[in-house]
Amino acid sequence: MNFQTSAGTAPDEGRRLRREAVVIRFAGDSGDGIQSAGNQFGIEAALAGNDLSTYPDYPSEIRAPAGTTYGVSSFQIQIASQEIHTPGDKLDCLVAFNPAALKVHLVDLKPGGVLIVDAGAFKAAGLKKAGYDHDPLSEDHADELADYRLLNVDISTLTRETVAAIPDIDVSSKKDALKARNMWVLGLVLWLYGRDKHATLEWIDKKFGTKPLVRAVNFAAVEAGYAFGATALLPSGLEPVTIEPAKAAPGLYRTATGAETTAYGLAAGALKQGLLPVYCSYPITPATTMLHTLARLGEEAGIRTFQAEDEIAAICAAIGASYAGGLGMTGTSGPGMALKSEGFGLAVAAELPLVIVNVQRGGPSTGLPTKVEQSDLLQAVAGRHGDAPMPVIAMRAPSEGFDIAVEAARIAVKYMTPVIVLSDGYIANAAEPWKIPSLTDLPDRRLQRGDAHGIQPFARDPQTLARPWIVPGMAGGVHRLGGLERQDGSGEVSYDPKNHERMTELRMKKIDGIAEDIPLQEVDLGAETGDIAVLGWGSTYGAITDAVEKLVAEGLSVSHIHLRYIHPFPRNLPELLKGFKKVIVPELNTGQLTMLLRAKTLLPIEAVTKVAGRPFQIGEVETAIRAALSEMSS
Amino acid sequence: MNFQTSAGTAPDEGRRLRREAVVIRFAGDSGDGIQSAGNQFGIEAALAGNDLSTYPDYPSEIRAPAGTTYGVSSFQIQIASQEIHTPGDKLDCLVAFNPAALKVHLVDLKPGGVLIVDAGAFKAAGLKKAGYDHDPLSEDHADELADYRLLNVDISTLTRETVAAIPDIDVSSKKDALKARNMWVLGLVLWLYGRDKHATLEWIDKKFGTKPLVRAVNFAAVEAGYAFGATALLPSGLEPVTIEPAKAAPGLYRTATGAETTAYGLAAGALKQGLLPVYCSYPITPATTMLHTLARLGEEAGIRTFQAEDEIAAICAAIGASYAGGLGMTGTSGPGMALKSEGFGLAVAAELPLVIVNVQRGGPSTGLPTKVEQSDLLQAVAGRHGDAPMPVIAMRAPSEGFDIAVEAARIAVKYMTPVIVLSDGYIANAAEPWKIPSLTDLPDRRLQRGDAHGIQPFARDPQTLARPWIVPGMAGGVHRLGGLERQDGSGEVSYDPKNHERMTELRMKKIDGIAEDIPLQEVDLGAETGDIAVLGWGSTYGAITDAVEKLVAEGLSVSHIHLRYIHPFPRNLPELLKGFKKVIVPELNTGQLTMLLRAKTLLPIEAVTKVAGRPFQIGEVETAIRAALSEMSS
Amino acid sequence: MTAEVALKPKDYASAQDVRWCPGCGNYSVIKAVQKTLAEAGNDPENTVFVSGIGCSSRFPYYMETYGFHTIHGRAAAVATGVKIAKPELDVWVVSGDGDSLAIGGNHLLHLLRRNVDVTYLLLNNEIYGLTKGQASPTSRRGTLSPTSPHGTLDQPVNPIEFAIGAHGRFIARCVDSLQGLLSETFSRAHAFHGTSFVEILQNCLVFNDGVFADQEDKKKNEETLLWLRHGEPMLYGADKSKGIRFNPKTYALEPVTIGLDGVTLDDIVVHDETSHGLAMMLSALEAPLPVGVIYAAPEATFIGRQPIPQGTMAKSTARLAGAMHAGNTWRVE
Amino acid sequence: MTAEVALKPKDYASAQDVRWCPGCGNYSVIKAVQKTLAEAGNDPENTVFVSGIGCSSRFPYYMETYGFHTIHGRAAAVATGVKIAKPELDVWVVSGDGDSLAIGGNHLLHLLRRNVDVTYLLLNNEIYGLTKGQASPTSRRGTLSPTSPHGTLDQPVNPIEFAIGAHGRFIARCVDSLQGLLSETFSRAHAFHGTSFVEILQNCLVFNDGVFADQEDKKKNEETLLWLRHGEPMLYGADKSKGIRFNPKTYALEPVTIGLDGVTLDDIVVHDETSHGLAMMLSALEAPLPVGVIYAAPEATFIGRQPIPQGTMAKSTARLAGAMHAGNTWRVE
Ligand SMILES: Cc1ncc(C[n+]2csc(CCOP(=O)(O)OP(=O)(O)O)c2C)c(N)n1
Ligand SMILES: Cc1ncc(C[n+]2csc(CCOP(=O)(O)OP(=O)(O)O)c2C)c(N)n1
Ligand code: SF4
Ligand code: SF4
Ligand SMILES: [Mg+2]
Ligand SMILES: [Mg+2]
Repeated sequence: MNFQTSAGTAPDEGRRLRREAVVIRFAGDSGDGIQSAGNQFGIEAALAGNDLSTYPDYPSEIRAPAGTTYGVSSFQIQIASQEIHTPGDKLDCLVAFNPAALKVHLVDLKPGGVLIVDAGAFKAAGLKKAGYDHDPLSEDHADELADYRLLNVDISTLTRETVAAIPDIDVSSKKDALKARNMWVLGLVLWLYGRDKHATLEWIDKKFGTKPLVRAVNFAAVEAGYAFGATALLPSGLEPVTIEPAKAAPGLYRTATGAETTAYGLAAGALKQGLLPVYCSYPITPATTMLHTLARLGEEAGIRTFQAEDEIAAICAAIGASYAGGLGMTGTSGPGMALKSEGFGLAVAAELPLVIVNVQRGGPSTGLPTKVEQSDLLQAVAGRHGDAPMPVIAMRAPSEGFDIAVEAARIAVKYMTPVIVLSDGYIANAAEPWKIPSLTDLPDRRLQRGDAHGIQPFARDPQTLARPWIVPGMAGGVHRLGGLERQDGSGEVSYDPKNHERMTELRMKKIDGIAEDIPLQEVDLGAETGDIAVLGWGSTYGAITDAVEKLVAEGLSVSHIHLRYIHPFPRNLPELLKGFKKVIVPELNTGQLTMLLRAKTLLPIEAVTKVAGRPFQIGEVETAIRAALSEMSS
Repeated sequence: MNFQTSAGTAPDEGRRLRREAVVIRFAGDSGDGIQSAGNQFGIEAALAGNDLSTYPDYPSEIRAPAGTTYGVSSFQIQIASQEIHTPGDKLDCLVAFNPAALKVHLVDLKPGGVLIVDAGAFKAAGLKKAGYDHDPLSEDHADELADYRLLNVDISTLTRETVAAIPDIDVSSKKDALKARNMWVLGLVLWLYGRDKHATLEWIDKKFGTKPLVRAVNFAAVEAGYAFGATALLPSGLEPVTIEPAKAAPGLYRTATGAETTAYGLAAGALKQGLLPVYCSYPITPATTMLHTLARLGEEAGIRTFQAEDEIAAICAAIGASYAGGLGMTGTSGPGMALKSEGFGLAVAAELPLVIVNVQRGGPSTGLPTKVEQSDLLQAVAGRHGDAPMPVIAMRAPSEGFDIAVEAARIAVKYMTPVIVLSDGYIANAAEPWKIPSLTDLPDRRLQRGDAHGIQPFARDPQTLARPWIVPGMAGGVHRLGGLERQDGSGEVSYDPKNHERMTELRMKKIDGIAEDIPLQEVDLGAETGDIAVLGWGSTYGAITDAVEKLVAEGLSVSHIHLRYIHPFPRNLPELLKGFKKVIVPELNTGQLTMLLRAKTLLPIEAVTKVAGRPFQIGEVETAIRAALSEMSS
Repeated sequence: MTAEVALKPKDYASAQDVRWCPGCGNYSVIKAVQKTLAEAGNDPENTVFVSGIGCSSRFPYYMETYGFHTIHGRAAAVATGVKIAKPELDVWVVSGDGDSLAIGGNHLLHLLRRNVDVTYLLLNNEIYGLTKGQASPTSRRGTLSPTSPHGTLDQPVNPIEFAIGAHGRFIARCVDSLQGLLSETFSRAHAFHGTSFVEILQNCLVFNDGVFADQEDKKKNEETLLWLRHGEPMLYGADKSKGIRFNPKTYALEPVTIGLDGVTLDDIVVHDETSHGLAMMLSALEAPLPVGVIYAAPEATFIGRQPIPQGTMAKSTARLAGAMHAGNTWRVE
Repeated sequence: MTAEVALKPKDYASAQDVRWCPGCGNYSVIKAVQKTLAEAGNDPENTVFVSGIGCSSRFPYYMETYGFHTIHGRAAAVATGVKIAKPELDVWVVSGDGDSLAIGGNHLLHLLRRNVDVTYLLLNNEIYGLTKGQASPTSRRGTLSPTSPHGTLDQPVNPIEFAIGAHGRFIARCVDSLQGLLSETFSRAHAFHGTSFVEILQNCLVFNDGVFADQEDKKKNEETLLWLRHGEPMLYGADKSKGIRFNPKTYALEPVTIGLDGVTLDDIVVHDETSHGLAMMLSALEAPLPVGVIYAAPEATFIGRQPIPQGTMAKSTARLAGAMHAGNTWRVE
């Protein structure tokens, strides 16, 4: 189904308060359907024209025991009438499906924020599991939640009643009624924030089309939650709200996660060069969703996906695919990057194009596999044996995955090199409005492949220093390729010391030369020179933007520079940074980009680090900048 | 056999010229016995009290086709009456067993150097294979070799005649007589440079004790070559030479390669801490010889060696061994390091001691597997996913392998961390006089292992930040360990953001703190401040020392600083470097240490790079320093 | 290796909440393991569970023994190192089908051929549980999953055939729902010196529910399973009226019904767990599916359970000193 | 895939000097491969040799076809990628025993079970040649080497048993010295759709000289080898007086002498290369050692040789555009 709605209208517009942005978090057990409720809310907000940003966060267990604090799954979303870049710091609204969710997440709710709890879930057993020695909802402890606008409803019972009222409902559906709590809540929250429920009903229709009773139950639950908002006497202070559509560039939009946009970009990047996309991967959280997306896409259309037996096989199959003339690609996360690093070396030596996406997660080792971190940067830049330079580029937001992947494919083929794309667990899972790029508008870089007679496999293009891509099947191109050092030109095995020196230099120059082929670094926000440059890369983009925006508005001399190209750096970067009295680098690691920048520029650049498995909050970045400013003036 | 000789006397001392040092290279086919002739020469020189340094260099094929230039194997040795640090730049003497050897190596012979060729090997076929279109030994081309003191002898025939003269010699030995050419040459060269042949005869005796005829053939060949020198009318200018014994610290010495000293150090480092050494490895050139040495040592004495199915299994078995309370160790080269990097992450996370030796070779990928390079430095420091700090230390010479390995074992256990030791293909294969350390003198750091009741597996020593090493079998210590982030203290799995931040910081501080436990960086040669510091690490030691020595002698303001500790750096390093107007770093890569130093110190440190699969020559370093000096004055 | 006070199965359960999905097949497996350890009187302090990564590999966290949750696919290699350093430990490896046969296939091969003295439990749910339901190397042809939206195409690995091909010396198969089978087999595996390899068919109710329904269901499995017992004829079926006969034309085992087509009890193969020939044929048999001990043929194990003798370290030091002094030495005074 | 002008074996030899030790068993293997290609009329431009690292893995350098000398143990995985991207290529993998069965065991397992359409030559010299003589996983027990100075302890891998356990569909064994056997077998392997796995016993005269002397020696090998031919009785010996009988007690094959103990030709097993049961038993037979095609049972291969159809890319682009537009979209004007 591929239907379009134009930016929609909210229900009973008239009597609602207008807000510029709200931050809502749904939290409950992994089995509570938190993620789908959140997702659907996002779609409705998007269809209503809001900008939005989401942050799904779930435990690494599949279904951790119900009611435990470590089993809590959550989904945060910010929707707004202006451009936003993060899912928000503090919550305007928290929905807690059970005591554990309340326990874990209450700390993030703003004073005065809306707190929706399912009173039906606050029973003795659940409270105990969550570590409560009392019921925070009880009258005796009223002060505990006094700071919030509490909506204490027995959602369980209401949902059950709703379901029971459906004509012809059978017993088992009644038993399963509780599963529809998420839809009841979704209905209520949609109403509260003035969003439509049309797309949600369509989604239910499509998803449960073959199971009419389940469909009916979910329908009824959404409607009941919605109606509850419209008709129930909500506690005072709980006024319904609406958020105007945000301005956005004209075009056709959808919401998409970073995993989706990146997967599409990989496919497009190959296809637009006339190359068969061959995506070889081994499942690993949070990179697997790219494989899922491409597998769904591929099997019918001939895009090749290959679930290998491990990461080593995945990179090697990708290398084999590129050797044979397709565009080999792979995606993984930290532990998989480690395993692939010998393969990267081969691709560097053989000078074959490849695109590798690393969806970073918390390390070291298995670490925090479902959480975000940016700690694989140095591994990407330098984690290979020998002098084995590879370009590294990073996406800053879910909506940028497509462009970055296409760019990586371009560089890989043009320079005959493996390229590393850095994403992370936040970008891969989070959704944003995405302006769908037109494949026909994308430049067509179709390669011509013909006769290889008289062409040496390591003769280089004088401009790019790339070697020609002679692939099996090409007439006159028969040659041998391998990981032993190759003779400049002929590509034959060579142990000649001078040749090794020359080849090492050529490989380095080729990659360094890419700096001539990428845009100069621009300042994202703020002046071109000034007191402080806040330099970021990757998913810290949103938090830095919002923090700098605020400070710039206060008239402070702060600028935001955000890197896409990490190796090589844009060639004007050192000059640009010299224009600031101080450069600070917020990163979700212990200072990895900072180290590279210091080595490159010799400027006393300082890192602002966070290694907590979570994105920066805007406030954290703001505080760091203010601290840096006050240090300067002191 | 374990016999001792005191620093010996050379034959007919009287009528010989005295030289401070000579550089000799033997070169011929892989099958010509070049390496054993060279080795034996080294032993005789060592027994005569000379300092020495060797450089074996051989093709990566097992037995490349005879007579080809790429099949030439060579062995270079410098022997001297003073302390030396390299096998020398240019040759005083070249022995060429065939035309290919002459073709490849003549370029390194000093004008006026001694050139010994086997005229019997200069036949049409051999000349053609070597790429000669003429016979360089023929009268017509006399000018070609006119610069050298040529000793053109038909060694083949002389050897054959010698063998034929042995009473009772049988036909097959006659056929094999040519195999003894190396011993004939060795005899001659020993005589030429005034070294004894005693140990060589003993070595033959031991090696061929069970094959009396082969023994006789080799005996006869050595004696004949020696006698040839003593009795033949050598061309004028070919005076015999002698080299006085060098001064050395008192003690018992032997010659040893870096592979041997490192292997012994690994075993000693574990044993002196009361730990079972468990060396798990997978063969790879040039690291394999450590496994060979330890396997020979181990099987009888219970030191455990394990030839794993691959490098991943090797690191994992080493981790298992340390988990169980032994000291897990492994050795490999670049491609193996790549494969092990996921395992390193686990060891960092689990905080288990390990020692990993990387014998670096030419990269990237398979690269130049039998050649030297220092291009795995950044991989060692940063080649892991996540923030996974590991100490990195490097040995500078074959004779230092033991101390560095013992030090690595100390750090690993004291700080509960995997430690990377960097060696390289030159150090591993080259031999030097080695003062045999006394195991009884080595500090005894025997660990006490008892009861673990009440001890948390991640409670830390406040000083070192190391966790306690609780191993299976210990009473009261039952716990679970793993790669998921662990709770500070208890070690239980923890997804708590604050805990992850704290643990990341603790892991970093623990490793950074090692800087307090290592010697301050000293200046190896020259003043503590001055114009230029030449900073090196690893096997560039010899070439830098000799170059700086020369310049200091000229009165130039140059100092040599050589790093053993690369991560963390000695804490006074930045201060020390600031004392120089300029710092240059000769390294056998594209500037990897330089990058780390620039990031650390923000000084405009510059690399002097060589990536040719060969060590620096003294002259190359000297030239680089002079260039830097003249840049400064201009 | 035996504990001083008699421990009960629950004494081998750690204080950690078990985090498998309610209803996961792993629960009954851990129960049987705890029973086995209690029966053997295992000392928890000398017992180690090593695992890789996967739902199944969370196993060690729930055991009140030493435990090491390592990295994906490498448990066999880590366990080998543990046994080399400290052979007297009782080491168990717990792993999933992806962990053992996708990324870890090579280490399992070498563990088996080296006959390292560990008990290896392969929890085969024919799917990747922890990463949310992708096909695994043991997934049956046609398995629908997010990475195989039109069904898998490849021939699955049969863990038993693989283990035979890898020269395993103790090879068994169980079904998660059958406690009796599990604990009987685990006790045998535990007692075996060398690698004892046990495949357990384990239901993943979230991502692959019901693939083993025919084997788990008490009613159906009388027809679908062949419970092997050494020295007994291979009979199955509710009234043991069916059995296994050798077919000399195909050189394979085949199911027959006694009384039908002249088949008598004499035609039924008697199980000999030491017979390699029989083990090979049993490994290929699918219906009924052989369970219990398929093959048990002890052989010397060099990474075994004999503690490292006292005095080894002193001997090592002496020999090291000897080696360091070997060859030509000279003294500088 | 056939060349336009008839090529001779030597036309498949590259200009590179062959750098194996003079006398190495690899020489006769490459000769037989070149002969096979010439006979098949292979187009060198559509033929690819992929290898790992080892002496044996230098093979591609000496072939006048496309060639890729990759990294240690990974040739099978690289070859799989080649076939995925360009199925119409004729892909050969050449690998050593260490390359295939130490570091590369896992990829070989999966190549076989996926039945990827490549011809796989495993040059088994039972030693690591290139790294100078360490024991390999196929080294016989007791092999003395620098890493096993007192002899290896482990049970070696039998490549044929391993391949059977991995569900290989074409499995054969050759001896380096027997040109006839090599080229006959290679032709069969080459023609097979799916993974054709050929183990070749190959002498390493430097580090393991003579391990196969009994099989290589023309006089001795009439007694030591069993040359299998589909449909023919399994006879061997100088005068074909010996044969192979099935022993119903051990469920194994055993050598017998016709005429002795009442053995007649009727007792001798007739080779059926499509029989999995027979293949399993043959894989375990050591004396005489079965050579030739042990098992050949074609099955669908999904990484096969059918070229990617014309128009696939256009279809992919259209479908990609469709997927990018799927779900809820909205237009901002
Ligand atoms: C190197 C590496 N690659 C991939 C992963 C992701 N991963 C974790 S578990 C798993 C597979 C789990 O399947 P299985 O072994 O069958 O265990 P189950 O969850 O089914 O019990 C994968 C692919 C990882 N943790 N590490
Ligand atoms: C990752 C890695 N580990 C180890 C090596 C070293 N290595 C090269 S070839 C080889 C084994 C060779 O044995 P085999 O595969 O039997 O080939 P052969 O030389 O006997 O033909 C090894 C261990 C390597 N090149 N790469
Ligand atoms: S996902 Fe499957 S295997 Fe994993 S715990 Fe849940 S039921 Fe068990
Ligand atoms: S070392 Fe052995 S396998 Fe390698 S080329 Fe020489 S003979 Fe052949
Ligand atoms: Mg599984
Ligand atoms: Mg081999």
